Amino acid sequence: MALTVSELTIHHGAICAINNVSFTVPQGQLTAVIGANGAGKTTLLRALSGLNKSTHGHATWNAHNLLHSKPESIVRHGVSHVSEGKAVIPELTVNENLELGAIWRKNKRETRETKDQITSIFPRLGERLNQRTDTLSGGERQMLAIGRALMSKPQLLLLDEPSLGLAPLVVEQIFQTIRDLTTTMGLTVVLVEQNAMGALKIADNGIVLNLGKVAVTGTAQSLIADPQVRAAYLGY
Amino acid sequence: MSSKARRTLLIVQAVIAVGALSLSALPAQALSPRQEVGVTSSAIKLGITLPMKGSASFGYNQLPDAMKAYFSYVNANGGVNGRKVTLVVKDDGYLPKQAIQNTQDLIGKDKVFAMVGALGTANNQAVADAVNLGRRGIPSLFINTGFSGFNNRSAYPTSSTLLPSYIMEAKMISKYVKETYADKKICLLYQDDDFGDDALVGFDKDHGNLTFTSKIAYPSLSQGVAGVPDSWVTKFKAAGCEVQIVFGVSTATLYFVMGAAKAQYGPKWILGSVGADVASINPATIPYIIGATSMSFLPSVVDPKDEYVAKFKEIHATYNSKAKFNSWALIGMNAAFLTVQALKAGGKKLTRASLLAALDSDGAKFANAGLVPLNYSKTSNVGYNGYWFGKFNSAGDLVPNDTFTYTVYTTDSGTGAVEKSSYSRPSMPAKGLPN
Amino acid sequence: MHKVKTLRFKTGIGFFLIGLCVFFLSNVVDEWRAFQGATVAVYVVAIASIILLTGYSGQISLGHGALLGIGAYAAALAQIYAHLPIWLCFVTAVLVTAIFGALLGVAAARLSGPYLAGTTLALAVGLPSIASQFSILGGEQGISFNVGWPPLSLGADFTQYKWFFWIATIAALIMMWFLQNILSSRYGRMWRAVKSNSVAAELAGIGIGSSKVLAFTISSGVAGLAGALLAMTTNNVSPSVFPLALSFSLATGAVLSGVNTLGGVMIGSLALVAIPEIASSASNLWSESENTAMILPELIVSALLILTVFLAPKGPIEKLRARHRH
Amino acid sequence: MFQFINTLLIGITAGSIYSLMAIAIVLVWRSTRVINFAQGGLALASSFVGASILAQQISFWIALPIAMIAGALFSALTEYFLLRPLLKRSGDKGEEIFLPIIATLGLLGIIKTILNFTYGDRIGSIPPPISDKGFVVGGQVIALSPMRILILGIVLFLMVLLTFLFQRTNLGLALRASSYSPEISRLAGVRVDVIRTAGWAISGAAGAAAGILQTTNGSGAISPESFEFSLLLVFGFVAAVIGGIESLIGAVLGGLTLGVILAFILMYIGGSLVFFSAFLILIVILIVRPHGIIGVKGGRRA
Repeated sequence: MALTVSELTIHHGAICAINNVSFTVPQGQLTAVIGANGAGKTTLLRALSGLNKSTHGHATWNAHNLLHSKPESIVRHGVSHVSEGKAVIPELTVNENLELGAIWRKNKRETRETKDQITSIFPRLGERLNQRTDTLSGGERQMLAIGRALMSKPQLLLLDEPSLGLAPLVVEQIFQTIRDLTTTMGLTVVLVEQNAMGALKIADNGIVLNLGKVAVTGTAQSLIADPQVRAAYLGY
Repeated sequence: MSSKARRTLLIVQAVIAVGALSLSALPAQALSPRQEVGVTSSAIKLGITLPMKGSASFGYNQLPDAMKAYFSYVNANGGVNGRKVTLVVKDDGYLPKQAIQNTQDLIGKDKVFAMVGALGTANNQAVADAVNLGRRGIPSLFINTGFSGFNNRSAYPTSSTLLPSYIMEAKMISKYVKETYADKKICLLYQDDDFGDDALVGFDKDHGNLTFTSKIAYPSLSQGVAGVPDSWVTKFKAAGCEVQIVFGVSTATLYFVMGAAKAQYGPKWILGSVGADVASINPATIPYIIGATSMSFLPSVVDPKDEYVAKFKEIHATYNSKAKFNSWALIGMNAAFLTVQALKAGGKKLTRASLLAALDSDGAKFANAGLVPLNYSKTSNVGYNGYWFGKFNSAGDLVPNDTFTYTVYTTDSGTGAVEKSSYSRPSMPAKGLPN
Repeated sequence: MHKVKTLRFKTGIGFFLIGLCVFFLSNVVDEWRAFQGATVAVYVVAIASIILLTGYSGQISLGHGALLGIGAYAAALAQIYAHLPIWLCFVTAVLVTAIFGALLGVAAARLSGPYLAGTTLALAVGLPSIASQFSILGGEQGISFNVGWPPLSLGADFTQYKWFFWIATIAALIMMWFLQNILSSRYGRMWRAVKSNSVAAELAGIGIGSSKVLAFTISSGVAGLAGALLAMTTNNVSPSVFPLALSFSLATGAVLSGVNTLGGVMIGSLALVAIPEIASSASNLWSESENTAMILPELIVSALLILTVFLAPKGPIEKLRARHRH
Repeated sequence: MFQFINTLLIGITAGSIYSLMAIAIVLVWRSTRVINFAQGGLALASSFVGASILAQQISFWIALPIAMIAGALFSALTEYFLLRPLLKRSGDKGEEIFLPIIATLGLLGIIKTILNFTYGDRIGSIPPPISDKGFVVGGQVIALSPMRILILGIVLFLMVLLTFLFQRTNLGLALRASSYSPEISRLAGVRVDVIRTAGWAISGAAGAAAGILQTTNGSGAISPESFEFSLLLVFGFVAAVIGGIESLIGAVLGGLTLGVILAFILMYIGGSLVFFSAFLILIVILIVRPHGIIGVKGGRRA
């Protein structure tokens, strides 16, 4: 049970967004993928959830081939993707956004249990179940996006820039929640972040992408300690 | 895209266009110029434009097949002076613009000898105006409209109408209504164009002198809008109408009688000649028009003792067996029958001019099924000038009475009186073929 | 600046050459082809006005037929009531339709996508119907617009259709020259900027609303000319000259030409005239049935439309160019 | 007063049929951001299916659902074979709503050709299944008959059914979610392609119902070149736009608004302005509210 990516290459037309990337994310661990703007972080994540087509390479989760599958079938194999920018549907209510995450699950009782679990993790969502989502604050929306992803009972959670556009206090809160989720629910998490320091602080491992290639990998602590990484990505 | 590239493209396209147009022009150039257009030693080509598809086409679209059936019969029996008659049909969807286009096509591209039986007031007006048949010497025979404006011999030197004018019709209806329904409240629905306006003239003080309790003009095609027929019924009902005259096309008539049935509006119906025959469009509507009054210049299509009806029915059964022999078939075959006589009278050296001259000199004497005289002469291009009145029976056919005895009225488009006619028509030539 | 002038000069020569070709052409073809040629030229103007609006300024019109109608009525009324010379009737058509287009454009500039499509569609259905409301417009059978017979100086056997052909072609050439110039001017660049990225254009100081209204106004003026020319070829201005089907077939012509480039306008125009003709000859070959002859053209046009949309969504010109690049 | 009430009833009946058509248009728009100009043609084809069943002496109550199923099928096939490959090719950008409009216009031509070949100038007949004679109230016949009550009932029933479907079922949630954000929906496990086809199918069924009811309310007859169905499409589209193109409730309000205003214009001003009025109503509403009665200003990109 691990996410294995090997020799993954993705072209956007003539541009090579991901170039021969290989890594492994061990089960139950939180791996942060950091790198500059345009390093290919989002492309990588979108390929894993089936939104982008890959040119070459392999990616498997639980012996399930993630490439060449559609997003709607990948989610059925326990992989949930929270895409960039508060991935909620503002026209729907909070409850409907959550229900949407479990729409393919047949067992309604289990679904209800999952929802109860999520509203206990995010009590703010529980209070606002019947409100339209566009009445929520930015942080609440991000929580709802994560909650929606959790509704499909994933084992692998792909998070794309959950801190984007949020106030520092809220960011801290979100990161803490992600860390807690990983531990309490036994999730495997890939966290793509611009906010490298914040991400590495909660992560077990880190991968640094540069211009579509893996520049450095290692434990989160070792990356924080790496002077080159510090200089290039952590800003001190 | 750079300007240069664009320019090059434009030039290339122009060259393509030049090539395409001149290539397609070659066969046209090869035609010999001396021959009269549309006539060879073995064939005569005629053209017709009328609605063949769409809401306005019901009934009318049965005319060409009936005409062709008679032409086929004539062709099978030696043709007209050895020439086979063909008819090119074009659909104009009852749109004046399309009628213009079709007529231009028929004359310019198909190169027909003459137009025959073109249909519709607005259409024929637009065509006469735009294509300028008169100046070009192109005959347009037996136009299927009753608009009196066409009966101006100097304005339309090459056109001739077939139907009694709407002014005549309105005058005769006025007389009929005043005699049959004296002191009743009379109401009128009419189409808001020259068709209806012509009728208004016929009803006015100087002509029919009929006064209406209420009258509504509807624009062409608006009858298809939900609620429009309901609004007519509501207004007429509110006015307390007892006799309802309808001067509209058949779809409008159809919508009106159905809407009236829904609102239980039950006046005495008088359905104008143009739109009355809704039953042959949709047999399901027969119950709505049983007992309604209408008029015709041809014998009833179910008349058991009429020699023309019998012969036409027989020819129709052979040459247009798929279609039902109804009033439209009768109208179509009668028009074709007249056309063949005109072509024959035009002589062995048939030209457009000889055809028109023949119609002027012999037209009034042509044999035909009509119970009303034809009025073609050097000074008149008017066809029939009268009607008999009858009612629709339970099968949806218009009959004068149980014994099929017709009382025929005739009049003119001016202020002349409406008179009972003593006209007796020429008898049917042997085998239904003109001499 | 100098370069632009030479370019315009060269373009002018190009158009002059096309005109010359057409002049020679008009002497070879028979009367009927001349009439069809005139129709092609009318469609060139009409389709160009749609391409200008949709391809360059990104607005949709499903109601251009109605704008053509306004131009036609304006020209006819100018002739009947003001007794203006023919060329001034055409100018009147352009101006009146442009003014109407400006008013409509003010409303249109506020509307996007389906709202604009709906409004222009309702215009196409609604506007022609007012003709029967005002007797001055002549009701269903309409009024006549008669450009008269060709001047005698052109020769005795100069037919009326050839005269139509000349007028329509000259008008089309002038319009195309005008449109090409305006598209390479700053207005053309402005429209393209607004179409490709309205936010960026607004930041660059382009008034989006006024840019759209201007495009609508010019497009309408051009459409008005097309309407007057169309009325000339039928000698008649009536609601049935401008039915909803006309708006649709102009949109069709625009797609067949390629909505994004003015350069292909000839293709769509030729197609609109040629396809029904080819279809009817084809159906005459295959079967004797009247029904087939009437139905087949529509089938061919429809099938061609779907094929174009699939195989060359940006139009045949772009398709050719893309092939050359590879 | 009596005339006023009658006008209102006439308008509501006509408007409810426009509403159904508007709903059909809205559903297609929400599923794929496409305006389907073949909608009228599809409704006509489905109505012909209904008419052929009725011609076999089979009950209206069987013919109506079968026609609706046929409509759903035709519409789903259109989405699957025409729109899906087209949208895949042109991508999200490109010629936006123009190309699909042209493609559906092409389809309309093909449908009409097929109907013309199959039926020629024959007429399909859909007579009212129950009495269409108006009720008598206080000695006056009002513009409300059992048949009209039935029409209103069917429209109301379908609206309630659709509202329930959209608000209370997973299919409805998937339909709404896919229309607002296909990407998030796919990530949540919604098979958006299938859902879009389903949206078109429901739209086709609504269109078929509109076609059949329109015919029974009108002349009871249909022909391959029916002008009434072109009008149904245009008025349905106008109603959908008035209602804000995105919203089912908007479509209903738009249809009723259009139907009632037109009925009053017909009754008190006259028939000659009926087509132009539709344009005026639309433009007045859009000048006041550029995104329709229900549309959200500055909302989703239209």
